Amino acid sequence: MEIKVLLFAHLQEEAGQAELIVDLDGSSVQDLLQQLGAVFEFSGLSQAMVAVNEEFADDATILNSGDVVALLPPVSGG
Amino acid sequence: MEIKVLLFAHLQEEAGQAELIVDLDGSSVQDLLQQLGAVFEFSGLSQAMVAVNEEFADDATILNSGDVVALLPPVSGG
Amino acid sequence: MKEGIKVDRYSRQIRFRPIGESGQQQLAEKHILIVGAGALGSSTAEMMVRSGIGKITIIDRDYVEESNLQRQQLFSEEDVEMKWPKAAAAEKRLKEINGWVDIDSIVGEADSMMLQNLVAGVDLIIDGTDNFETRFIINDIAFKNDIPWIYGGCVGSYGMSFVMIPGKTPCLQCLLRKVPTQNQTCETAGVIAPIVQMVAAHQAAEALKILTGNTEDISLGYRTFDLWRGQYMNIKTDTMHNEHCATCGVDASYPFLQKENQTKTTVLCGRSTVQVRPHEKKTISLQELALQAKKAGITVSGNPYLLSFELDDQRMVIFHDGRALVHGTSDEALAKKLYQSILG
Amino acid sequence: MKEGIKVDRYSRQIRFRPIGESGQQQLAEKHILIVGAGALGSSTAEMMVRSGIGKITIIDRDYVEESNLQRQQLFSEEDVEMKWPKAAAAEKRLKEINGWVDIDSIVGEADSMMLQNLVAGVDLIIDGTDNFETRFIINDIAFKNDIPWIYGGCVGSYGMSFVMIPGKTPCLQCLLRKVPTQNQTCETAGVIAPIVQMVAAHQAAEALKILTGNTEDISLGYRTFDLWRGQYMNIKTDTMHNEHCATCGVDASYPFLQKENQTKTTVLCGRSTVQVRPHEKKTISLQELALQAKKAGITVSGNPYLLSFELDDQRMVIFHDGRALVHGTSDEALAKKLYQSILG
Repeated sequence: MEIKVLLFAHLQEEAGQAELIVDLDGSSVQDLLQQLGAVFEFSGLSQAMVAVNEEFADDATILNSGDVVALLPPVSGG
Repeated sequence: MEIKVLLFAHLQEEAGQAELIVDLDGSSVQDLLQQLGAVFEFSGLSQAMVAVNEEFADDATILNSGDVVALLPPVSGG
Repeated sequence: MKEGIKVDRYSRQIRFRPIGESGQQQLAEKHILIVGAGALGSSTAEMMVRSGIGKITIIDRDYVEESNLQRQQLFSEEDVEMKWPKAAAAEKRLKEINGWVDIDSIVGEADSMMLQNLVAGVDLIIDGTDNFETRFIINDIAFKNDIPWIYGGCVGSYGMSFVMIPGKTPCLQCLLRKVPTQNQTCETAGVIAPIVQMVAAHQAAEALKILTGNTEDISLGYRTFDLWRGQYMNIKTDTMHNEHCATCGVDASYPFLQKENQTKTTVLCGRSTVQVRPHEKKTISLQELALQAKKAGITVSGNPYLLSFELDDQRMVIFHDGRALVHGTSDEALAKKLYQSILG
Repeated sequence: MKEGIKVDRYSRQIRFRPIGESGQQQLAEKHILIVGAGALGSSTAEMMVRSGIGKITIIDRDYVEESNLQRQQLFSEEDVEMKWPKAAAAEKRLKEINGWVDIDSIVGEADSMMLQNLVAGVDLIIDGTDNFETRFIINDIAFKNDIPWIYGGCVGSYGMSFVMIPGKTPCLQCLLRKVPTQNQTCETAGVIAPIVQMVAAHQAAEALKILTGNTEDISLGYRTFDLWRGQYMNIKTDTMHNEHCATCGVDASYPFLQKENQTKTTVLCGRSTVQVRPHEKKTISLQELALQAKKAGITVSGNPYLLSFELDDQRMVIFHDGRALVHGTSDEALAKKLYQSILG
C-alpha cells in the first residue's frame, strides 16, 4: 500500500526531497521506519517524532493506504 | 450542495464562529457571498479575498459540493 | 559605518546550508528599502541588520508615541519622551546592534516621488506601511523598476505576507483589484505583538531567500494566519495574474504614480489624526516657527526634527519638510485650517 | 520599577477584544519565569515586557558573544564588548523598553534547585533554553508545581512550539519518552533569525492567552514549521498522554529533580565549549582571583560578573558562582583540569 511521508529538518536534506511516496511492505509505523532506514542514510531517525494524519503515533500504530506520515526530529536550539 | 466556509479576522467575530457549513442555493462564489450576506451582518464582505480549496477565486468561480471556501479580509495594519 | 567583514558574527547563519559563505557574501552586497518603521518595519529591519545586510534605507513620516511601544521593537521609552522620529530612532538602535551595516534613515513621506528617488540600486523592498495607499504606490514602483517586494499586514491576531516578483508573480492590483476602503477592524481590532513577529518572520525569511539567490525556495503562495485562532493557510495565486493589469500587465500605466501627488490630507486609521502635506516640498525653519508660536502664546516643544504645538482641543506636530500631524480630530477641513493657522 | 499603570501605552492591545481592559489588568498582575536569555528567551521576554506583564524573572548562565548578535534581539555590540552576562544585558534593555515592569535577572545555572526556588508565585514558565536536559527539569518542576509551560525549539529554518498544562495536556516526557541525544543538526545546521521570531511568536501568543484567562483559545496542538521550506503542521497530541509517565502520571517521581545535581561538566552543543559546575554552590571573589592569575602571568580581563582567562589553546570564563565555560575544547576532562588549575 502507498503511504505519503513528509520529511522535516535534516531528514529532508538527507533524503534530498521533502516528500516521499512509499510502497509499504508491512503495516506499522515501525515497518515504515525500517524500510526508510534501509533506503536512506538518515541520522537519528529513531529519535524523530512520528505523526500520522496530523496526530502523534507510536511505532506500533497501524497504517492504512493513503495515510500521511510526518517525521519530525526534536531540536534543542533556542 | 454543501460548502464549508472558513472565516478569518472580523468575519469570524461577526458570525460568532470560525467555520460554517452552507447548504448552497446556487453554484458560484457570488451566490455564496449573497447567501452569507443575507444571514449575517458582515462588514466589508465584498472586499474579502476568496480562496477555494486554497487557491484564489473570483465571484464567477463555480463551486462543487465539498469545496472549502476561505474568506480573507485584507488588512492595512503594519 | 564600520569597515570590513566579521565572519564569526554570522557563523550560525553561514552554517545554515542554503545560505553558507557565498550567501553571506551576497547579503553583504545587497541594499534593501524598508517603507515604514512601525511594527513590521521595525522588526524586519532588525532581522535584516542582524543578518548582515549591506545597506538599509528606511523611511517613515511619523514619530515614536507611547502606544507604539507595545509592539514596535526598535523603540524605547526614551524615544517617546524625546518624540524621536521613528526612522531616526530606528537608525540609532540599528547602529547599536550592527555598526557594520550602512543605514540610511529618512524622516519623510513615502510618496511616489520620494520612493522613485529611493529605489535606485535597491535589490528588494519590504513593506512596513500601515495603509493601502502607500502599498499601491510601492507596487507600481516595484513593477516599473523590476524590483521584488514583500507585502505584509496585520491587525488583531491576524496577518498575511506575500512576495511579489516582477515577471514571475501576480502583483497587489491583480490580487485586490482595487484599494480596499478601510473597514472597522483597523479602528476596533487593535493588534498584539506576536502577530507582528509572525508576519515579519515570513517577510524576513523570504527576503533572505531572495537576497542570497535561493530563488527556487521562495514561497509563491499568499500566506495568512491567525495566531489566536490557530489558523494557517497557504493560498495559490497562479490564477490571479491579470494580463491587462494596470501595474503588471502588457500596457502598464502605473496609476498610483500619477494621481498620488494630489492627496493633501489623509485621516490616519484608528488614531483620530489627520496628516496634512504641503502642495510642494518645502523646508521649514523650525526654530523661527517655534519663536513665532511662543510670541503668539502657543505652548510649543520639539527637537531637531519636529515641533509640537498644544492647541485648544488638538495637538499639531510639524516636521521640517512642512508636513504635519493633527492629533485629536478626524476632520480634514479642521486639520487643514489649524495647519494654515500656524503655517499660513 | 516605575509605579502605576499607563493605559494609552497598551491601547492597541486593549482594543484587541479577547484581551480588553480586564485582560490587560490580569496581565499586569502576572509573574512569568523565562529560562534562558538566548534567542527565544530574548524575543519572548521583549514581547511580554512590551505587552505589560507584571513581573519577569529571567535566568541565563551565559554571557553575550559576537555570534549571538545575528538573532538574539535584546543584545547590542556594546554587550559583546563588555562580555555582559545575557540575563543582565537583557534586564538592561528590557528596562529601557518598559520601566513599569518588575524585572528580576539571574546570572546562573537553571538547575533543579535553582528553578525550584524561582517558581514560587510564578504563573507561567517560558522555555528559552538551548538544551533538552534543562527542558526535562523544567517539565518536572512545572508539573510538580502545577504551572503551565511553553516549549519552544529551533534550528536551521525549522522550529516548534507546544503548550503544556498540568492536568490537561501530555507533558514533554509523554511526547519524547526520553531525552533526545544530540544529533548532527545542532552542530551543522545553524539557525536563521526569522525562525526564532516565528517560534517566539507562537510562544508569546499562547502566553497571552494563558495569562489573560482565555483558556478556551489555547492551542493544544504541537505546532511545527519550516520557514525556508514553507511547511506548517499542527499535530494533535491527545493520544500521547501516558498515565504511567514519571512526570505527569499517577505515581509521578519527577526523575529530573533527583539526579540532576550530579552533572558537573556539560559539552555545549555546537560551540566547542565545556561548562564546568562546582559540586556545591559557592561564591567566588573575582577580584582576588584576578590578582592571583595576574601574579601567575595569566592574561585576565573581566567585569563585575565574570573573569576571562587566556590560556594556551583555550579561553576560560569564570562566573562569581564558581561556574566556568571553557572555550576551544569539547574535552570534558581537559576542561575540568583547566578549571581546577585556576580554582584548585
